[in-house]
Amino acid sequence: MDLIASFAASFFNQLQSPTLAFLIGGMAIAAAGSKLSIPDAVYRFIIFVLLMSIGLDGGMEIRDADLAALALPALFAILIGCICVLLGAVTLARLPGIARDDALATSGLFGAVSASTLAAGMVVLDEKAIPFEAWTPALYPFMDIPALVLAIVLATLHAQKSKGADGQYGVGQIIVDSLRGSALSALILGMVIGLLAQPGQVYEEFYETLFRGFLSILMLVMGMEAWSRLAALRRVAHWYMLYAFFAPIVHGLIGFALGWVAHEVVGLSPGGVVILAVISASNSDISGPPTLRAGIPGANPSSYIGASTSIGTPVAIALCIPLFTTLAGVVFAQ
Amino acid sequence: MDLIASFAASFFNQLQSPTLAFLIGGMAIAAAGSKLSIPDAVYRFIIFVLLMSIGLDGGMEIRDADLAALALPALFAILIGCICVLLGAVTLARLPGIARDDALATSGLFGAVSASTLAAGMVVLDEKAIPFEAWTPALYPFMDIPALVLAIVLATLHAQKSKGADGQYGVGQIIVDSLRGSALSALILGMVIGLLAQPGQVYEEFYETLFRGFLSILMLVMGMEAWSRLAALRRVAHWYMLYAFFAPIVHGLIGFALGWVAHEVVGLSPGGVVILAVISASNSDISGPPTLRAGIPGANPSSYIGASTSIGTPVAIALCIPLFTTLAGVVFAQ
Amino acid sequence: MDLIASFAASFFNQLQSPTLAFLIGGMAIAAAGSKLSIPDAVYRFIIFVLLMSIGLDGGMEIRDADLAALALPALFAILIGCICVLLGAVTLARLPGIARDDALATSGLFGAVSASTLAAGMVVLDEKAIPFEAWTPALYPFMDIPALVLAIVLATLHAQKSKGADGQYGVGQIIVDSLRGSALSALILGMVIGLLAQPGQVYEEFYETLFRGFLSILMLVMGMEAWSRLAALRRVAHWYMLYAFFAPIVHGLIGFALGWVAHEVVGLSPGGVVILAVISASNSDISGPPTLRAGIPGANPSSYIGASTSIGTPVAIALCIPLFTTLAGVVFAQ
Amino acid sequence: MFHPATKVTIIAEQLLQDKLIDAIEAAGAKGYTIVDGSGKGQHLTRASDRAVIVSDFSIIRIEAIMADDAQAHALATDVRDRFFTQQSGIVYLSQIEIIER
Amino acid sequence: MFHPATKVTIIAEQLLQDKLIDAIEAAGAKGYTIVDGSGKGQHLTRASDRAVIVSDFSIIRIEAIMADDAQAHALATDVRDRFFTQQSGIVYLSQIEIIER
Amino acid sequence: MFHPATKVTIIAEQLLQDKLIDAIEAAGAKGYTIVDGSGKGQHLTRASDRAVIVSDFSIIRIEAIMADDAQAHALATDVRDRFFTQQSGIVYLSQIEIIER
Ligand SMILES: Nc1ncnc2c1ncn2[C@@H]1O[C@H](COP(=O)(O)O)[C@@H](O)[C@H]1O
Ligand SMILES: Nc1ncnc2c1ncn2[C@@H]1O[C@H](COP(=O)(O)O)[C@@H](O)[C@H]1O
Ligand SMILES: Nc1ncnc2c1ncn2[C@@H]1O[C@H](COP(=O)(O)O)[C@@H](O)[C@H]1O
Ligand code: NA
Ligand code: NA
Ligand code: NA
Repeated sequence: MDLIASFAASFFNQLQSPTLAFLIGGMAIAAAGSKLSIPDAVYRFIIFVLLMSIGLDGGMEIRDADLAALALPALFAILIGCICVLLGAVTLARLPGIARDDALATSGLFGAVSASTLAAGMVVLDEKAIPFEAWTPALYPFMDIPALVLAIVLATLHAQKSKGADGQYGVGQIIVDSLRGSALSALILGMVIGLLAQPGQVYEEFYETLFRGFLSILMLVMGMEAWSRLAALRRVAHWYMLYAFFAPIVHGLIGFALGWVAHEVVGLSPGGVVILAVISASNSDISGPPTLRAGIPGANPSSYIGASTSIGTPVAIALCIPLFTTLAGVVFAQ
Repeated sequence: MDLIASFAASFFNQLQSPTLAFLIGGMAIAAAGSKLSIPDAVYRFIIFVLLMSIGLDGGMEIRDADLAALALPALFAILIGCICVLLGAVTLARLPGIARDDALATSGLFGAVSASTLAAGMVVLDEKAIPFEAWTPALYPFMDIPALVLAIVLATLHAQKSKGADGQYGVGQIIVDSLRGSALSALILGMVIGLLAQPGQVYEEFYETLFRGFLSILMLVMGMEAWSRLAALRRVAHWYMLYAFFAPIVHGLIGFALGWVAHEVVGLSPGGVVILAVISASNSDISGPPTLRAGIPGANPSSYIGASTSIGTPVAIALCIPLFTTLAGVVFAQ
Repeated sequence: MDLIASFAASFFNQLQSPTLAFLIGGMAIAAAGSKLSIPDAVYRFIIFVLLMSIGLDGGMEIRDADLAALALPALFAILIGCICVLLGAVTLARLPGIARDDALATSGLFGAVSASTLAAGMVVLDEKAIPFEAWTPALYPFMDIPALVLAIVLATLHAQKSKGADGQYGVGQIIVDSLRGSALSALILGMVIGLLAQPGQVYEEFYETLFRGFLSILMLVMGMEAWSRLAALRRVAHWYMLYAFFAPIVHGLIGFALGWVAHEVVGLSPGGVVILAVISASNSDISGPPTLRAGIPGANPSSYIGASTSIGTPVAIALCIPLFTTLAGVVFAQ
Repeated sequence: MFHPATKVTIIAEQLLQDKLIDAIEAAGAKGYTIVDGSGKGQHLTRASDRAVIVSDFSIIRIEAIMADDAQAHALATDVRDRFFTQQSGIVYLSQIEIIER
Repeated sequence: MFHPATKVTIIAEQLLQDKLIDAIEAAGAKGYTIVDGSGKGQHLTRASDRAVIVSDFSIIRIEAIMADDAQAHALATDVRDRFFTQQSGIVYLSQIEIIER
Repeated sequence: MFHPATKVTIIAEQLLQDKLIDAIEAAGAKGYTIVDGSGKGQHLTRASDRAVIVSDFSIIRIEAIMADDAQAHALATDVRDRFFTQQSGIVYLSQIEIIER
């Protein structure tokens, strides 16, 4: 009861958060048929700056982070990525009128991670002055890659015909491709530079300064895309909508639970737990799709991209972030 | 005499204003045949940031603005928009060798509003530390839309053949299209977010920080475009040049006069009066043309776009802004 | 010995410099086959902002710089530009299996100046808190243009067939074309605005704020390009690699020597000497190639662009900047 | 395996894009490809990727491959009649050979 | 001086670009030209220059002019067989006249 | 209503753009359409929209539709002779059917 009240409060409070306001604003103007659009070049630059910024910060922090504390959450991240995909494989894939390939691709996407949701989560925690380990974003690849790998492997095992013209699309190849994707390379490059060089000044002067602003614009883009893809989604089975709505919440709760364990065992901070939950709730919007496209050519992109951008991402950002911030407040209050 | 001296002084002083320097610089390098160019994607992003910034600021202010004070200026804005178009219809349209459609489209453009001129005016007032109500940019649509609507309606009434293949282009449609234009949607979205969410931090950290710099680059683009369109303009009747030179001044004076009334009646600040005058003097460069193109397909864009970008905008920025700032100094000194 | 130790120290220290870290990072991810890429529009915007920023700063400084002190370095810059080209003409061009046109184009490129290397040098000096005259970047055109002109003239004299379809490509034309190039126009426009207007505020608020960040991204691009062009370079004579490696060092030493003279005669600051040396060591990456392409159509771009972007620029930034900063420390310590 | 087909290429201003796509789909084309561009004709000259204040006037080039030559001609005529009598744009047809999937 | 030649035009998703280029060079084409675009077909609809979350699915249009008509047909068949049975994309041929350099 | 016409397509480096346009207009074309691209030929390989240090070498594709086939051939020959003997670029012709406005 109390939780519900406090959740309601926190949620309403969220609506005041600019981060979310821009997301909703994007949907609104897209729904209104506005011709406003953010140039693709700018969008790609924004993604780069956000991930480079997260990477630099994380890299500088990892220097004096105790790696033991990092190990368990990383292990959990891998676990979560796989569990989410398996969950999809035994639920969505079993539903009537759902092609197995499509279901596996969708599960892979929802098991993987979204950079934009991660960034949004970090800013919201900042807004609420909830501290978290700056290395938590480093968990991204540990969850993202296993999810994509598992989904593709399942699809390939199941159907021989799924083997693209490019013959076997091996596990190694999948991992390499994910790491080569623009999102992960920017994140990792940032971490390495943060770890080895002294980018402190350029980070504060430039990357940190632009972070919130760029995120606000990214949220706008996400909102516009979400709406404009709904049309495509309507054409596919309604099960996708249901899955896209509930998967982030369930995945997030799993993440939160394991995060809580990490809190008890290695003292992961409450903020860190929220980040882990948010990462789990998020679904890949940049790196995932092309990897899945190449790995499961038989799957129809309209289904998994539509489900993810139109419903999954908005739910992860607008619903899950406030949900888990509130949960943390309740759980870690004692 | 004194006024002239002080105007001369203020004008020379303006030449020192970076805002103007970039505009002239843009013309200069275009005239020199420089290959320098601002990528279109960047230009569109700059426009977005400027209008979002103006909108956010305005929205946050409107919260505690007294709406009564807003009503009269808004009414005046509508009036001015219509008067300007009618003025054009009885002057430019009557001139020898001027196609009525072209004349109406041009009047519509000069009755409408330019976001860049508005932004330039705001920065110049800042430079001179002249305060103004942050909601004044909200007057933009109140002047812009009526002007475009009236121009198109006049053209449609006058000539049946003007009815585009798309049949009747109704008033409602025109209004909707204007609001859907990238410029107005960004402005309005910004206002709504500013009104409902708390974007204060992201506004100060990001939008406000970039404002002047982006404006300087926008001025550069305006200057380059102004020069590069002169060629096209030369091919059309010289009357356009005359109109494009005097219209902004006349429209601005009308705006200033009604602004003065608003000052007396509802206490619009001197800075607010200047903004109203600058808006009136400005001519639409982003939202207007496409709307007119669709609404008056018979009109030749070279004439109205040339007149506006090559002469109208430079005059509005380089001549009218200093003129009305000085005027305000003189008029509101007493 | 001591020098070597201190150089080694300074060089290792450099590796800590974010500027360099981003350059190497760029090479690394390109080598790793990352799909990360900076949109071209953003890249062009970054170049613009960097050069405009350098120009504005320089222009504001020149106001109260004593022009006599400027004259000698400018003269030296012209000298260096020509010497470098002649050096190339008597070395590279004489080597077996090297087409004279290719050799001259390459010499021209290495005699000319790189905006990115210049910017990197300025930031590194800032990082090390070594002051330098803000007008030193004004030496850029004085070295850049003569080098390009001389290279093209030599090529044209030598081979009648080199005369492009566009007939004689006169010296005047070459100079005009260089000045019209996007890099030089931005620099010069910035200087003029800095000299005549008062862009102080927009400079500090915007251009200076973005400088380091944009440079870091530019370094990334340079690194990625360097690697991706290596392939093309491998196909041309290996002499180019040797030349591309040693030319920057030799050119830089010439620049340093003449800079030292300027220090003795007109009191050019040690920082200014380093800038002169860095400019000399740099090789043109933006303005030069198109001019050379038009001026020496017979030359094969793969050779000169490859040599410059893949080896010349990295050597100039990663090797020469620390080298000359250290040298300055040693030489001007006494 | 290879079939003759007709390619309809429409070059017009961006602000007509949606209407042209409707026309193409109405005419029974199974798909279309759009590329952005710039150009010059009887009317305006358009800049390409340098900042243009009025991007809606920039040029798009749409090509639609149609199996039925008559339908293709009908599409061309329809587009011409409805748009290019008044507004900027051209349409032309070319004979190609398509390979069935 | 003018020779007949065959132009192979391939429209596909960006993520196939490298593989398609290999196929083109393997088929013996001396060169190719790529333009970015957007479009619609049996599968996805793609946005063009407005921000698209998944740019790898955006469309590219590759044209390769080949002197040998048989090679051109072979290329088209090869590309169709290896890619477009499963993935998005089309390929078509047109007869052109090229001027030797 | 439909007339045969010849389309001249020129693919070259951006830095030739102005000269090529002059040649096209001199040859009597009523208009032209340009799209940016990338490509590979005997000379350089060009990247497309990723940052390229030297954008002047990037590729443009110009097409000009001409009513008079002889003029079109003349244009192709002229362009070839004046530019493509030395510099990067190709030009080809195709027969199309244009609808009069
Ligand atoms: N003869 C032509 N060849 C190629 N493209 C043309 C031609 N005429 C017109 N266009 C294209 O069609 C657009 C509109 O032409 P117009 O309606 O004549 O202004 C121009 O901007 C060009 O891109
Ligand atoms: N009939 C067509 N005409 C022109 N382009 C087409 C056509 N069909 C498909 N395309 C292009 O090929 C891409 C992939 O088509 P599809 O594999 O059918 O989804 C589409 O996005 C279009 O760009
Ligand atoms: N066979 C070809 N097919 C299509 N485009 C070509 C061909 N050869 C050359 N090109 C284009 O023409 C440009 C210049 O070619 P080149 O002069 O051979 O380097 C290349 O970058 C390609 O874009
Ligand atoms: Na997930
Ligand atoms: Na107006
Ligand atoms: Na040099």
